[in-house]
Amino acid sequence: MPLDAYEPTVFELDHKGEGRIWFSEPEGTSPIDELLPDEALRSAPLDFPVVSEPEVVRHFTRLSRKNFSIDSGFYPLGSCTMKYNPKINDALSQLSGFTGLHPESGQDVSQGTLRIMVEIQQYLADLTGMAGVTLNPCAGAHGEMCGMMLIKAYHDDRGDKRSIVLAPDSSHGTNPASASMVGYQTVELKSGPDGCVDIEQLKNHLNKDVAAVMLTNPNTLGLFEKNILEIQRLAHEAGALLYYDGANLNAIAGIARPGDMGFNVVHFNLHKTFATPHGGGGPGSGPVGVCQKLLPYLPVPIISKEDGTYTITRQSEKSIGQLSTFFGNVGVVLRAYVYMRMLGLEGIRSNSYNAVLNARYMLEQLKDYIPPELDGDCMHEFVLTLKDHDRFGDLNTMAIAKNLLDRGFHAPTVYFPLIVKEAMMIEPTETESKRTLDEFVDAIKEILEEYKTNPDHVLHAPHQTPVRRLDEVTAARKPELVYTD
Amino acid sequence: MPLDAYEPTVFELDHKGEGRIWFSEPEGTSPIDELLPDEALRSAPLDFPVVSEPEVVRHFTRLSRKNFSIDSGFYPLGSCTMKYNPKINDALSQLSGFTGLHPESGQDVSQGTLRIMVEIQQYLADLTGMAGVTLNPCAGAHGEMCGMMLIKAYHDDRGDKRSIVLAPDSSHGTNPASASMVGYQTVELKSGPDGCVDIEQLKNHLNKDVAAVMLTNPNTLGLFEKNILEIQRLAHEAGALLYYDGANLNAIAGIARPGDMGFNVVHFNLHKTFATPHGGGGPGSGPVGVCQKLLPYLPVPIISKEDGTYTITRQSEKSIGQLSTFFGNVGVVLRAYVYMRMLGLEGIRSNSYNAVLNARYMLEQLKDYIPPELDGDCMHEFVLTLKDHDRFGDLNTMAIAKNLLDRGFHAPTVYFPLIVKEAMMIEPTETESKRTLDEFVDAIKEILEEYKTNPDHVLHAPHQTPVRRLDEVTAARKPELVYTD
Amino acid sequence: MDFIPHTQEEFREMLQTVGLENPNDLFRTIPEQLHNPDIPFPEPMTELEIGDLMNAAAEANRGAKMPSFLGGGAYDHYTPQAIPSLASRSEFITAYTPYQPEVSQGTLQAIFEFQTFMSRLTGMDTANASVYDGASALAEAALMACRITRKEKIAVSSSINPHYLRVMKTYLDAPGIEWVEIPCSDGVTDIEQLTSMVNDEFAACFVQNPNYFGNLEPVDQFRSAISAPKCLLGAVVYPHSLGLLKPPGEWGAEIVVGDLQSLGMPVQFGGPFAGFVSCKQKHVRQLPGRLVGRTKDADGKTGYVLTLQTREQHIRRSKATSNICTNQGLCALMATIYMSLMGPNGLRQAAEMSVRNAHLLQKRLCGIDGVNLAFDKPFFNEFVINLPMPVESFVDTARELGLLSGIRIESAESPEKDGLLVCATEKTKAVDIDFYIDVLTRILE
Amino acid sequence: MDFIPHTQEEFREMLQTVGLENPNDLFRTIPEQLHNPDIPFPEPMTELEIGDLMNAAAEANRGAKMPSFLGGGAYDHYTPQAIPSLASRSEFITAYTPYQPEVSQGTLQAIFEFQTFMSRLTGMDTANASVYDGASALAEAALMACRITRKEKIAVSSSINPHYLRVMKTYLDAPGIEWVEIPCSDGVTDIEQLTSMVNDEFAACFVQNPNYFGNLEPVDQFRSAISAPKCLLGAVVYPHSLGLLKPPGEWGAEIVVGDLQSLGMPVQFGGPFAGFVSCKQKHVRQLPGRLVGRTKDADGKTGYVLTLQTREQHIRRSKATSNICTNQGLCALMATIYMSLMGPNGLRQAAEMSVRNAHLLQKRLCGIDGVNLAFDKPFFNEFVINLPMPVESFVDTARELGLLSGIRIESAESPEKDGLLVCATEKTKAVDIDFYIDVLTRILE
Ligand SMILES: Cc1ncc(COP(=O)(O)O)c(C=O)c1O
Ligand SMILES: Cc1ncc(COP(=O)(O)O)c(C=O)c1O
Repeated sequence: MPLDAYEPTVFELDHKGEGRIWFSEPEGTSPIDELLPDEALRSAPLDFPVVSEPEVVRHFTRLSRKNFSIDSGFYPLGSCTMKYNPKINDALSQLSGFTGLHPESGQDVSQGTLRIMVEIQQYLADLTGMAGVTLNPCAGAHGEMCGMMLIKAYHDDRGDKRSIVLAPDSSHGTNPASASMVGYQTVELKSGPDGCVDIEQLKNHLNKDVAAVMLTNPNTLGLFEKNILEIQRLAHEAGALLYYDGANLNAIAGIARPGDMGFNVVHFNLHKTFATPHGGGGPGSGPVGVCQKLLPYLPVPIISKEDGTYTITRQSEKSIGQLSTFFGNVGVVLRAYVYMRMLGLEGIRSNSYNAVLNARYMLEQLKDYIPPELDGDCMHEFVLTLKDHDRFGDLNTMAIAKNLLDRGFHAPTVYFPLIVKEAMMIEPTETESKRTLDEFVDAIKEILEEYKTNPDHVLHAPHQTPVRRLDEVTAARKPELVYTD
Repeated sequence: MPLDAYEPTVFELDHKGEGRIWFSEPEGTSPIDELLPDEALRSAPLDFPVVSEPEVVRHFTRLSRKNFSIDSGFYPLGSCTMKYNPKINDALSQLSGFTGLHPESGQDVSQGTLRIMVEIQQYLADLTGMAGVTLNPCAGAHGEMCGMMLIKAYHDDRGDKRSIVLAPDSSHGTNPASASMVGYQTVELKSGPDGCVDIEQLKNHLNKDVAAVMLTNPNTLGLFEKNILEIQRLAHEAGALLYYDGANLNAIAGIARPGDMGFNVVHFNLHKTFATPHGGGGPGSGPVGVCQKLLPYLPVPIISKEDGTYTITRQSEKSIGQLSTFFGNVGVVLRAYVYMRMLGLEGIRSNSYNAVLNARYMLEQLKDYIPPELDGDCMHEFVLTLKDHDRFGDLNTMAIAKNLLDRGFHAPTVYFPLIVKEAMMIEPTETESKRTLDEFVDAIKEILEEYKTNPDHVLHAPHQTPVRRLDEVTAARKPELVYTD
Repeated sequence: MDFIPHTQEEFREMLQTVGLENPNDLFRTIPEQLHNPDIPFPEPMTELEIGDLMNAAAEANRGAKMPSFLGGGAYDHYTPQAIPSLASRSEFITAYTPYQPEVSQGTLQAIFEFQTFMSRLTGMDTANASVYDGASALAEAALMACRITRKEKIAVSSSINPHYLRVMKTYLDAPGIEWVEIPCSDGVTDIEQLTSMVNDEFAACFVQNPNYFGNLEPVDQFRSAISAPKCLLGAVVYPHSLGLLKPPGEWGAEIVVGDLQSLGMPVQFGGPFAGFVSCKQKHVRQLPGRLVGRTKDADGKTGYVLTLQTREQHIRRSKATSNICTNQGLCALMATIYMSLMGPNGLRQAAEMSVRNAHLLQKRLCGIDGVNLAFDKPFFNEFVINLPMPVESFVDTARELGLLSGIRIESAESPEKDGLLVCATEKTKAVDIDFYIDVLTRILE
Repeated sequence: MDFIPHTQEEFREMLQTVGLENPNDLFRTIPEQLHNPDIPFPEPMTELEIGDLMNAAAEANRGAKMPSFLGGGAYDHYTPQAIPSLASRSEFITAYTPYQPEVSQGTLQAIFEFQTFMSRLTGMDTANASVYDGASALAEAALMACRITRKEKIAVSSSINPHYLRVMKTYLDAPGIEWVEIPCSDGVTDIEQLTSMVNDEFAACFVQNPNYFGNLEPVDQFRSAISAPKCLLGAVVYPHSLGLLKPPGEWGAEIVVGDLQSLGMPVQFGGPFAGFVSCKQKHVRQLPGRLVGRTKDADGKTGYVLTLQTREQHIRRSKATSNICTNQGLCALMATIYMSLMGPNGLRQAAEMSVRNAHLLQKRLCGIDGVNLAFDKPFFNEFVINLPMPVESFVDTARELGLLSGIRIESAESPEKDGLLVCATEKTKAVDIDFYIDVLTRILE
C-alpha cells in the first residue's frame, strides 16, 4: 500500500510451474506434433514467468497506483492538452459492435463504423475549413509525415522539385523529424523578439526550393502568429505550401479556421483537442485535413459516402499510398466522435473560450512570481522562465517541477520550447476549476517562499513520490533494457 | 497525489451555478407546472452541490486511492474470506441482458437469469447436502434471520412453542442478533478449553424450549467442531433443529457437507466462499439451504424448473413469506455462478485444500512469535493472542494491526472472537502466494523486533497511512454525521 | 487451478513445512465418515467457455431488450457512465467494510457524503449507510419505531408498494408485532380511515409518496390526521422524485425509507438495490446499520470513522438495533456519485422529464377508446389505467409482441377491475410510446 | 457546458481578473477577418442521446456478430477479462507519456516488463515501447536497417502481409529508398530467387513467418541463403505464434517486427493495434521509439526512466531515428498483461488450439468436392484454399448468409485462380465450422 514500496517485476513473481489451463482441447482435432514439423517449433520452452491471475492483478494494480493521471490530479503539461477524458467516450467505443468488427469484414456489414468515420471527417473539415480529411494517421507525428508526403506528392506531380521545409526554431521536435522522414531538409526560422515568425527572415529564406512552411498556431509560446495572413501570402507567392500543426487547436477550435488563414494541410491530435485518453503514451489519432488541390493525394483507404452507402476505396491514382495496416486508430476516432457530438459547435467554442481564459487567468496570477518569456496575450498556454539567475539563484525549472510533484500536481512541460531557457510551459485546459488553478498558483508561491528559508529541501525535491530523482545518466550510459535474473 | 492530502467533501466543491443540461426536453410534453400541483413541489431548491463531471471523477478517484483493497494488497481479515475476486465474474454479470432486465418482466422473457438461479440453487444444495435452497437473502445475516424464521415456522407448524436458541460464546454477533430478530432468546454456550462446544454444558442447556442450536463450523477459532456428530444427535433428540452458519464454508466446501453432519439449515456467504466482491461493505448474498422437512417453509418467490420452463412461484401455503423486494441480490448470484462453473467441484475442493494449507503454513511460522489461543489443527484460519502481558508488554493486538498497515498489509480481524483476549484472527485464503504469506510473517517478526528497540514508534503506528489513529471516542460522543458548512 | 498461485511443488513444500505427508491430513479433524461425499457437479469451464454460456443466458433474457414501461419499485432511469467507471475501481469494489479507518478513508468519506446527501434529499438529519433494499428498510424502520416508542403496533397505508408490505409482514410477524393496513380511496390513503384507525397504541404510521399507483398522496394532511402525537409518521419515498417533490421532513415525517436504485443503478432483475433509513437526530441511536462520523486523527487531521457502533450486532449482539452486517455499500456509493454528478438541477431535470413523459404517455393511451385512468389524482411518473379487456391477457399478449406494457394491479373484486400500472422515465422514447399505442390498438381490435 | 466547471459567474469573475470585459477579447490577437467563421455542425447531444446513436451504429456493424474466419493480420484470439479491467484503470489510461519518472513508475515499469517479454518472445535483446502498428513497424525497421548499414536498398519477400508492404512502400518511396520484392513459389519465399536477388547493396531482407498465406517459411535457410553477410535478416512475426514456433533470434534475424494485436486486443476494425520493433543489442541505438531503462534513484532505490532519448525527435529533431512521439502505449500494456496472465503454457495452448482448429477446418473444407488447399506447405492457423467458383462472389454470397468466410487473395493471373485465406483461432467453435460447411455446400450446389 505505501506507494514507495518496491514492486517486483512480474518476472520475479515466477512460480516456474505449469500454470493455468486456459483453453480446452477442441474435439476432433489432431495433436500438434502431427500438424507442424518439429524443426519449426521452439526447442526450449518460452522463458515467460508463471504467475497466477490474483498476482497479476495485484501487480498491475499496484503499478497503476504509482502513476499520476488526469483523474487523480491537475496535469498542466503544456502542448499536451491534458483535459478531462469523459468516461462515456471510452464506454461507447467499447461496444462489442465496434470492438468485434474485423477490418476485412467488408463495407456492407461495417456501415456503423464507416458512418462515424465519414461524419467525423466532415466535422473536422468544417471545423478547420479544409476540403477533405483522412483518418489514417495514428498520431500527430504520423499526421505530419502524411502531410509532408502530400506536399511532396503535389510538388512532384507538377514536376516542381523542392527540398526544403521552413519551420520556426520554437517548433515541436516532430516537425523537423517528420520532414526528414520524407527526405526534406528543415531550415529553422529564428523566432522574432515577439516570439512570432520574423517576416524579414522568412522572406530571406523563401525561394523556389522551399516545399512548405510548417507552423504551429498558436505557436509553442502560446501566441497566435499575428502575421499569419502575411506569412501565408509570402509562402504561397514563393510556391510553397503551408502546413498547420494542429496540436494547439484547442485554443481556437470553432473560433478561427486554418483553412481561412490559407493553410493547405492541417493535422489534428484527437488525443489532445478531442479528449481521447493518452494511455501513458498512446494510442492517439492524427487525422489530416487538406485543401481542394491536395485531395487527389490523400492516402488510401478512403472512406466516403456514395449513393447512401458508406464506402471503402482502396485505390486512388495519385494517392501517396497506404499509411497504416488498416484504417488507423479507429477506436480513438470513435471516442472523439462521441465527444464532438456531445459538445456540438457551441461546446467546442466554449472549450476554446475557457481554455484561453484559464491560461490567461493563471498567467495573470503567476507573472509577478515567475516571469513569462514574452509579454502579450497568451492563448491556451504560456511559457514562464526561470533564466534570471540573479533573481532565482539555483532554483531552476526542474526544481519547481519536482516540488510541484510533492504538492500533488503534475509538472508543466519543462525545457520546451528549446528556444526558451529554463522554460516552463503551462496549459491548464478548460476542464479545470478556478479552485484548482488557484491551488496550483499557491503551490508555486509556496515553493518560492520555501526556497528562501529551506533551499536545500526545495532543490532536492521530490520527497513524497514513490521514487525520487532517478539516475538517467547511468541509465543511458549502461542501458539495462530488460530484466535479467 | 500524496495519499495523505485532505480531500474536500463534494459539498465543498459546490459552484452554486446552474450545472449541466443532462436531459433534453421531450417533444410534445407539457411543462411541469401544468402537471403537478404546486403544493406537492419543493418550495426551496434542493441543497445539493453543483460540481462538474471532471471534478466528480477526480474526487472519487482520489477517495478510492485512500482505500486498501484485495487488488492492492494482502487482506487477511479473519472470518471474511477476502480472496481474489475474478474480473470475469464482474464483467459477465454486467452484460446488458442481465442488468437491463426488469424484475417484473415476466418469467417467459427472463429465462436466462432464472436458469442461472435454478442451477446455482442446485449446486449449493449439492455442495452442502441440503434438499433445497433460496437465494432471496441479501447477506449472511439476512440468511440467518431467514433460517431462524424457517425454524420457527417449523416448530410453530407442529404446535411446538420453543423460545431459545443455543449458540457458542465464540459466535459471530449476527447469530444472536438474528435470533433476536425473530423473537428468540439466545443462550450462550461457553466454549470448552479446546475451543469447541462443551458437550456436558450443551446437555445441560438442551431442553424442550430450545428451538435451535446455531453453530459456525469450522468455528470462529478456526477449528472443526470435533463432536459435531454427537452435538447433532443430542440436539435432535431434544427436538431442536441445527443451524449451520456457513461463513466459513471455504474451509470444507467439497470436502464435507453440513447436510451429512445432520444440519437442518445452512446459510452461505456468496461474498466470501464464492469470491464476489465485498464493495466496501456490500452487497453480498446469503442463500439458505434446508433439509427436506423445511422445504415447505422456504420464502417466496420460489424459482424452479417446471416442465422445461424456469418458473417463478409467488405463493406457497406454509412459506415464511417474502424477504426482499424482488429476488435478492441477483447480480451477486450471477457472479458466484460464473465462479462456481469455472471451478467445478475439482476447483472448489482445491480451494479448500489450499485455504487450509495456507492457514496452517502461516500458523506454523507465526506460533513461536505470537502464540495461538489454542493448540490443534486449524482449518482455513486461526486465532493468535497477545494477552500474555509478561511477554508482550504494552504491545497489543491493535498496535500489531496498525504496524501491519504501515507495512502494506491489511490488518487481520482483531478483538474477535470476543472470548479471546487480544485476539488476532488471520485468514489468508487460497488465492495468496507463499511469497505473500512469507512477507506477512516477516512483517510480524519485524514489528516484534522493532518493538524491542523502538517501542514508542511501534505503539504509535500507523505512520504511513493517509490518516492515523482517529478519535473514535469523540466521534461517538458528539456525532457529526453530515457535512455542514 | 485458475486462481490459486501455488504450483504442485510449492504445495508439497508447504505441506512438508506443516509436517504433513498426505494432503488429506489437512482435514483429519473432520470425522472420517464425513469424508468423500458424493457431489454431483458440472465440469470446470474455461473463461472463454463460461463467457459463451453467460452471453447465451443474457440473450435468453428477451425482456432486457424490449421497450419497457415497468416501474413498481424498479425504475429505468439514466445512469451516467461515470458511475460504473468510478464505482468499478477495485479500491472500492474489493475492499471490505471499513474496519481499519486509516486505510479506508475512501469508503468512509463517501458514506459520510452519502449520509449528507440523503439527509438533504429527505429533509431528515442523517441516514444510515444502507440496508438490503427498500422493503427491508421499511421493515427495519417499523422495528425502529417500536424501539423508539416502546409500542408494538404499526399502521401502514395500503398504497405502499405491496412487495414492501409483504416483506414488512415477514419481519413483524416473526417477533409478533401487530400491523394494520389503512385502506385507500380513489388511489390514495383514506385520511378518515387513517384518523379512525391509528391511535396511541401505534408506534408509527407509514405512508408512501408517490404511492405504488404513482399517485401523489395528500402528504400535508397526514401529521394532523394522526391523532396520537407520539405515533411517528414514517414515509416511504422514491428518492428520485425528491428532486422535484417536497421532502417528507417538511410534512412531518420523522423516519424516511426508500430504495436507492433510482439513483444510478440498473434494474438488474431487482438486485442489488439498496435500502436507506433516514431519520431525525433524536432517533439516530435507534437506527439500524452503519453510520460514519467525522472526527480528527492523532495529528489533528480530518478523518472519518464508523461510529455509534454500540447499536450494532458485533458489539451489542442480541440487543443490537438490527442483525445487519454486510449491507449494500457499493450501491450507496453509486447513489452518492449519481447525486454528485446530477446536482440539484440534473436530478430535477430527470424527475421532470419522467413526469412529462408519463403524462404524455397517459394522454395518448387514454385517447384510445375504453382506456381510462383508474384514479382521478395527480400522479408522478406512473399511473394506473383500466382496459376494456382483462389486464392479464393484455400484458401477456403485449409481451409476446415485444412490449413490456406495465404491471398488473390485481383487483380484490374481480379480474375485470384489474388495473395496469404504467411507468415512464426520462429515457422513454417517442418511438416506444408509438409502439405502445400500436400494440394496444392492435390487441384491442 | 458538460465538462467545464466554471459557472457563468465564475467565468465573468475570471475575465475581470485578466482585465477583460468582453469574452471575445480573449481572441483579440486573431485577425478580425478570421473571426466568426460559418461552421455547419450538428446540435449538441446529451449523454443519453449519444448513447442511443452509438448503440445503433454498433448494431449497424452486422459483421461484428457474424461467425468469422478472417485473419490476415487481425486475429480474434481470446482476451482474458483481467486485461481490460486492469488496462482501463484511469491511472494507466489518463496518464501522458512518462516524462516525470517520479510519478510515472507504473507506466515505466510496465514498459520495462514489456521490453523483457518481447525480447524473450522473439529471441532478441530488447524491443521498443511500440510504434503505430505492424505495418509501420516494418517500415521503421527498414529505415533502421538502412541507418545501421548505411545502405539504401531493401528486399522483402512477397509473402509478407500486403498491407505491410504497401505501408512500407509509402514510407520508403518518399525519401527515395529502393526496395524489391522476392517472389514466392508454392506459397513461400522462393529461396533461390532470394539468393540471386539479394546482394551486398541491400541493407536488409525481410521475411514473414508464418507468412501471409499462413504457411511456415523455410526459416532455417534464410540466413545462409543471403550471400551478403552484412545484409541484415529481418523478420515479420505474428507474435502469438511464437508461443509455439522457433523464435527468429534462433534463425538469424537481427530485427524482428510485428503487431501486438494478437496478444490481448480485440480486432476493432483494425485499430488501435500496436507495432513493435525488437533487435539485437548492437542495433539498439538505431531503434525508433521509446525505450525504458532500469536505474537507481537518489536513495538507491530501483526505478525506471525513459532512456537513450537522444535517438528521439524531441532531442535530436531532424536527425532523430524516427519522428514518432505518441505511440501505442496502452496496447503495449495490454500485451504485457496478456503475456503475464498467459505465461509460457497459456500462450502455447492458445497457439496450439488455433493450429488444431485450423487444421480441422481445413480438412473439413477440403472434404468438399472441388475445394483444395492452394499450397502444399505446413501452415499455422491460416491457410489458402481454391474454390470451384469465383472467390469474390463466394465471399459476397457467404456474407449475405451471415458468414465471414475469409479474405480473398487476388491472383495476378486471373480471378479463377483467386485464393481464399481462411483463419481459425482457439475461439473457433465447432458449430461455426459446421455453419461454414453448410454455407459452402449450399453455395456450391
Ligand atoms: C506542437 C506539437 N506538435 C506535434 C506533436 C506530436 O503529436 P503526437 O505526439 O501525437 O505524435 C505534439 C505532441 O506533443 C505537439 O505538442
Ligand atoms: C461467522 C460469521 N457469521 C455471519 C456473518 C454475517 O454475514 P454478513 O456480513 O454477510 O451478513 C459473518 C460476517 O462477517 C461471519 O463472519
